[in-house]
Amino acid sequence: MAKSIDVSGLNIYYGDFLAVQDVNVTIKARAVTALIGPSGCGKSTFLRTLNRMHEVIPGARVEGDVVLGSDAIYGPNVDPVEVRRTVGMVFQRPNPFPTMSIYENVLAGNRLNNRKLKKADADAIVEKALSGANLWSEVKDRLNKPGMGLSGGQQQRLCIARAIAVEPQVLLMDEPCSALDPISTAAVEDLIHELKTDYTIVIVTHNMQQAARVSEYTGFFNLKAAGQPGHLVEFNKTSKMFSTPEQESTEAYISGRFG
Amino acid sequence: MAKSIDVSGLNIYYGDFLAVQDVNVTIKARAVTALIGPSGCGKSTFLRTLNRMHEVIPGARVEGDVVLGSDAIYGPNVDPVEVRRTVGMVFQRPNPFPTMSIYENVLAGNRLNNRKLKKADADAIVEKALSGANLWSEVKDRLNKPGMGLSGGQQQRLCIARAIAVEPQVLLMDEPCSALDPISTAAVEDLIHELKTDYTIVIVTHNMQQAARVSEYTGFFNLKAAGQPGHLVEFNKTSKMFSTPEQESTEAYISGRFG
Amino acid sequence: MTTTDASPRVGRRLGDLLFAGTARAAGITILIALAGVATFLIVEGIPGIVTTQSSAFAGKASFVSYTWPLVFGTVLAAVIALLIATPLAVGAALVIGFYAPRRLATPLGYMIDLLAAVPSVVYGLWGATLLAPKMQPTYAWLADHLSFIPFFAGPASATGRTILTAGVVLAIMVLPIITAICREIFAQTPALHREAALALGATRWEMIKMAVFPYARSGLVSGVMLGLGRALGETMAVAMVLSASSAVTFNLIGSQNPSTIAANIALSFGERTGVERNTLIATGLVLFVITFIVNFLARGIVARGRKGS
Amino acid sequence: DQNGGTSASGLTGTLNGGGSSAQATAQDVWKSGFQTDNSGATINYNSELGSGGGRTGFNDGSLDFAGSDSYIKDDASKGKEGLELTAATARCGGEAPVEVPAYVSPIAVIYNVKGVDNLQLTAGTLAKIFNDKITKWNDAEIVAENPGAKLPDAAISPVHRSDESGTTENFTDYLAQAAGKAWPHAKDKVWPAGLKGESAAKTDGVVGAVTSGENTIGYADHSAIGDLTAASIQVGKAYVAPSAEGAAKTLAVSKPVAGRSDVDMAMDIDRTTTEAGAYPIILASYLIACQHYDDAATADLVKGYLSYAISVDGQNAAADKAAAGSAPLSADLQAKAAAIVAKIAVKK
Amino acid sequence: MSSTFPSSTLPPRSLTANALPRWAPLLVAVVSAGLGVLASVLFSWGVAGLVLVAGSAMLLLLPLWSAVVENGRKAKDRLMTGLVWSTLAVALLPLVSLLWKVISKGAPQINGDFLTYTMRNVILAQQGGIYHALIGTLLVTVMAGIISIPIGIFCAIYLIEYGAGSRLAQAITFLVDVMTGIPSIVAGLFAYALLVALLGPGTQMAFGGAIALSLLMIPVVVRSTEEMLKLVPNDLREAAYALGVPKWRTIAKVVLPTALSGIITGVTLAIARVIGETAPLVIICGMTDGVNTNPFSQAMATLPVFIYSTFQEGTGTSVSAIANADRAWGAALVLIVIVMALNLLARFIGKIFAPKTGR
Ligand SMILES: Nc1ncnc2c1ncn2[C@@H]1O[C@H](COP(=O)(O)OP(=O)(O)OP(=O)(O)O)[C@@H](O)[C@H]1O
Ligand SMILES: Nc1ncnc2c1ncn2[C@@H]1O[C@H](COP(=O)(O)OP(=O)(O)OP(=O)(O)O)[C@@H](O)[C@H]1O
Ligand SMILES: [Mg+2]
Ligand SMILES: [Mg+2]
Ligand SMILES: O=P([O-])([O-])[O-]
Repeated sequence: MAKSIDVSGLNIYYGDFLAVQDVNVTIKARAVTALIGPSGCGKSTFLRTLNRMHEVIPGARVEGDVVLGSDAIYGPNVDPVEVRRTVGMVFQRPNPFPTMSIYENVLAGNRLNNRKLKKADADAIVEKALSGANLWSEVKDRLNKPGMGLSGGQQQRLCIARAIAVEPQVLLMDEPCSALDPISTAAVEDLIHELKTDYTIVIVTHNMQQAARVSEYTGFFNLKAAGQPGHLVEFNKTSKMFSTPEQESTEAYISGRFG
Repeated sequence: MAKSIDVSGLNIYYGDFLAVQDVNVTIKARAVTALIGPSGCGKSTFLRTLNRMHEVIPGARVEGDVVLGSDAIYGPNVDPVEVRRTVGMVFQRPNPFPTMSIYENVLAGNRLNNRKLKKADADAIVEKALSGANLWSEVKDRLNKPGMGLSGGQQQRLCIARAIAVEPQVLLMDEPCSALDPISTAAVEDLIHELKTDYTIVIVTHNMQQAARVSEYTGFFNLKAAGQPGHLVEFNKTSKMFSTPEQESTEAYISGRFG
Repeated sequence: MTTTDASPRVGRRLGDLLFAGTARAAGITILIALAGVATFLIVEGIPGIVTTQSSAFAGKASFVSYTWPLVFGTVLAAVIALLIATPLAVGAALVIGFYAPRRLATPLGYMIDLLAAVPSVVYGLWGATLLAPKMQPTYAWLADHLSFIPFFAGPASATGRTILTAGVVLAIMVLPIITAICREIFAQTPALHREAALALGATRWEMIKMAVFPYARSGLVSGVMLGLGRALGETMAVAMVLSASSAVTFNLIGSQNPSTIAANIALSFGERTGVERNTLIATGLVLFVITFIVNFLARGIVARGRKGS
Repeated sequence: DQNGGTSASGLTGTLNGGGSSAQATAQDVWKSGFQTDNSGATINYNSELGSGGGRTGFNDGSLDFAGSDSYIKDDASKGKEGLELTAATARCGGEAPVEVPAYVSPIAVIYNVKGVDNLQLTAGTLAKIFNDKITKWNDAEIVAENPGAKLPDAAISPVHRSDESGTTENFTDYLAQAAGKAWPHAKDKVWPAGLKGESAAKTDGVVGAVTSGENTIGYADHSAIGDLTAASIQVGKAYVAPSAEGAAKTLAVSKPVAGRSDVDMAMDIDRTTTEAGAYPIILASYLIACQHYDDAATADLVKGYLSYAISVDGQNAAADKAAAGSAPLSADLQAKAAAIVAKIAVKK
Repeated sequence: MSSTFPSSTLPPRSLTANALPRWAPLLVAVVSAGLGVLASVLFSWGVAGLVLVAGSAMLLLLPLWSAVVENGRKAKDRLMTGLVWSTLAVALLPLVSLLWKVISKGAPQINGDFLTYTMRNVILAQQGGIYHALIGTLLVTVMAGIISIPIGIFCAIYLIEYGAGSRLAQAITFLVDVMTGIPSIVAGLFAYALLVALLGPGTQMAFGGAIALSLLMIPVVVRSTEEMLKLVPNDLREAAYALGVPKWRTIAKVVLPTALSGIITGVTLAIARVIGETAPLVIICGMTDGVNTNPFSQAMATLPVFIYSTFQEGTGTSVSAIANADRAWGAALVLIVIVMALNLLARFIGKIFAPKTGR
């Protein structure tokens, strides 16, 4: 069910400010693609255009095409609500709904479409999603406790469970481990490894070692100069990117000369 | 005029929360010492105890001794205001005073203390400090423009000029390049190289390559576990630290397995 | 180190002491001012409560029987105002926070703020000369058709200057306050959770239900309470709009309407002298206590909300 | 000195008075006339106080003179505060206060009923309307008194004063004296509690409410009713519309109150007169002052101002239809009042 | 893990299915307007009927259509969107009506004489003016400002810079909040009670009015100054401390200048808030016809009280009542213009003089 994403000629604006310029890239299905680059170069911005979350920000808009499988997600008559159900997203800081239990958090997306979910179906979804997020065994005895009561790493996996419970085809992750300790980070990285058999995964990270560890493909974003828009400098197999990058600035970034 | 700093048995608190525990270290005069470690381990907190900026935060306090040259800076009858004039500080984000021109920003340390300076003396101080911060040639034609009008890297060097205009003996820098682009970063790193002939410099950085490039000594801070206080894991010559660290967690950190 | 140089330090300390002392004194002035308000109202109010001069209670037997209809009217008018204003304010804040495009949101917010900038005499003028006559036919219709509801028992006022009209004017006056607080609270709802809801495929309204209202609840309550505080104390608009008697009735559209404490003070202050004025001050004290409690509760809720989040 | 003006001739200083709101327009006229002649003088007349407030203000010394719609008297039934005449005497250093009628005006019964422009009422009917006993305009009793009028089948909305008022006091006095059992309430400056009608603040409030409402009826000083029509009231066998002449006739047949000092012209109005052309619902409003003041400037100002108000000029200015529309004092009343006011002087 | 979810739980998905066309809202708007016109013509319900019918048609038709073509969730979303926008429209209606009324009734009154004459010796419909009230309002407001602004600003400095976290500061913060809720009439009564206690009954003086207004103004100044001081980045304070600058100089020379434009904005808004206050001034300043420039004795006319008293004398149909009503509207327009101008000025100050902190 995973789908590939084709991005062509994408310009991303905040109001009149061009934040990211002319991105052309194909993101493979059932693989992990990592996006790296210095702060402010537009990684998050780009990621959010892949499920039309960008336009949630007042004044934000895009030019260009993003094709998911065979559907242009910015096409006419496309409902952004549908796009977001199809392309799940996990954020930098874990954000379970504080008023809901673990159980309700996992079901939050499903409840939107189907108020009267049968109890048995609901249970099945919750178990499936939490198992998929490697969390089931840790929380199965306290499903009715608030989601906020979990540790940071558990919360983040809960958010991943919530995202996969609606069966998306793509999973976007924006620095999902940057707020986590080493052990939680390892747990989430393991999970990403497992998930890629079913999902197309795009992950933004500021940790190059992490990119090297989890991804097959890596895209490097950078600013041409301060005040200029960000752009995709290089997109390559991860192994190639971290050994023999094509661009000089990629090399400079990877070797830690800035950022 | 640079002095060394002797820290012994230093515990640092925010209210009842022990943030950093039992630091013992000697920081050499006329050398660059880098402090590294994962986020939240107390690097900034420690740095700010070296010029008594820590106690500016309500409830914050320290136990233990910090000796600057031969003066215990936490001794009775020591005026923190005087300590801060002796130990200058540069912050993560450039923070020129928005209501002042470049010229006034450099003189802020003198003017705000109500020193009446002759115009010629003032001019001399400004030129000396800006030259010292490698900024003179770039701004000498617009000294009366607002300091906020400069680029990020220029602003950061302006802040350094402001700090050295009061002729301190030690210069503390908390991630001075993390908000800067590669070119500005290079300019500031060059400046640090030059300044160390006159000043004792302590720099916090999250960029290990930077630590390796600019410092002679490196201290590695870490948390024993989440919720535990930070502590100084290892302090060593930089060359040794990055090649054959003594502690296993230092190695793990330097090789990017967490943080 | 130059810490041995003592004299400049003393100078600095003096500057700091003076400055800090002035600032603290200014803060304490506020404590004193509020204590002063309470003290003077009590000192000048008590003679008006214990007096035996019957004219002080305008023909009523005691201070309680004089004040009770006023308290009733005050609360009734404020409650009507809140019932009208709250949904409107929440809606307006939602538009400004989540619905209107950015270019429009700012001027819309400004327009709502302008409602708060209109002086209350002008509301009074408008309410008495435009709104009340315009409402009168509606009241007549209500009295004809819905008189089985006690609120519309009728007979309808001939002038439209009823407690319901006063409530409507008050609603307009408290609306910007509640809107402003709602806007602030909505803006504080974590973007993280709003985006989480949207990323799950929620529509805008579902997002608001999932990620805005649960956070905003306590803030909304306190915003409404602050509006209540304002509505309880509003004076001139009510004084000018309401045609008051000392009736205690739930008939909102009739010609017999309870007055409010504030309006009663403004209207009868001039014609009262001596101990009669002390009685008015005592009713003012009652109003002060009521609004103090309401604001106290509201701020308490806000403070608790802040600690909780 | 508030207005900074100094006059080449005439009086200077500020005089504070207040009281009856019925006198407000007349006071404006007198103030204007007096201040024009004495550009250094400022007269403040606070009509917000109402008659009662004016008397109390005068008694406690915060006002130099007062306007009142009823004469000062001691009413022992109200306890210490009812002893107003005693208090006024004390305020004037033990001398009886000066009390002269200055403003006499009919109180009009105003109504706003489409198609009805010549309403005629007896005291009894009027009382029943305001006492909620007659609630429809086409009530048999009203129809009987207004043969041929197109009275609608609509509810009557009576409007009364919400504040304490001399107008109310005189109106209820009339109803109590002339309507017999139909008006079971006593004369009072506060409208009886429990009656259904609508309330409005001050004279203008009542006029405004009657004007803007429909099928309304109210009472107000004749000078303030504007375009509204006033009902004619039965006196003897005839129906009499309010007019200055009618008011003057009623005053002429009224008796001075017995046992008053010779500077006090208090009168009991005869509400039940059958004198042809007399209009009995009137208000006689007094100016109250002391015979002597501590301060020469104040004494001169009070004397000067009151003299002007009482003077033929002052009375005629107030009586102008465009102004207060009051009834000028008859020649002998005017002469008597002027003589009293002329005696005001500084305390020796 | 791809196929084990219960298949019934999620509807089949397609990104493009079943959307209302983009022009749907427009079409519904036109149809609703048509319905409104029809209804108002057929049943002669007038403009109000038109708006009501068209509005509710618009509110209901689009969701209904959406429910048929799209789905229930979207229909609900559209319904709520409609409802929420209509609350805003209803909320703004009174403002429009009020401004229109004040301008249409007030504008004809405004002329040079109206602004430069007083009401001294003015009777009936003669040309009078509000000069005395303008002067009074100016004096009372200036005095209130002189009392409140220093107290308010220093109090905010205490709360943000010195007291932060202390019991006293918490108590003051709380009381300032409570003080924002003091009814203006209570503030008036307080000032009156104060004057009575000090100077005896019946005292009227403008200074008392200024005290009452200060009570209302101080919390506004404190709150807005507090907000502005909070906005000054801690970076700047620390930068100054790190240069060895004592705290009070840091506040005086770095913090306050940085926050200055915001503070001025807040103060201007506070002035706008109290300049239209009526109730306390009715009690304490009273009313007079002429100019009184002595704030410590006798009544002083102010604009809001002038509006109130002319309104009270202006409800009848006599010549002078009509003239008074006109004066009330004219004065109301002047007052609104002053208040709005102050608000605009505040915004202007905030925009123009803000230090350029953007990077
Ligand atoms: N809501 C917004 N409005 C306007 N500009 C924005 C907004 N969010 C981001 N930007 C700008 O867009 C550019 C790209 O920002 P973005 O957050 O995508 O960077 P990033 O690569 O994700 O950085 P980081 O590593 O710090 O998360 C930056 O210049 C930023 O200032
Ligand atoms: N003002 C404060 N009050 C209370 N606790 C604080 C405060 N500032 C920092 N801390 C705590 O002290 C600890 C050390 O923080 P510190 O900022 O020194 O870390 P750091 O190593 O500088 O991290 P980073 O790399 O993110 O800057 C953390 O647990 C932090 O939460
Ligand atoms: Mg980002
Ligand atoms: Mg830090
Ligand atoms: O003149 P009065 O206000 O007392 O009717």
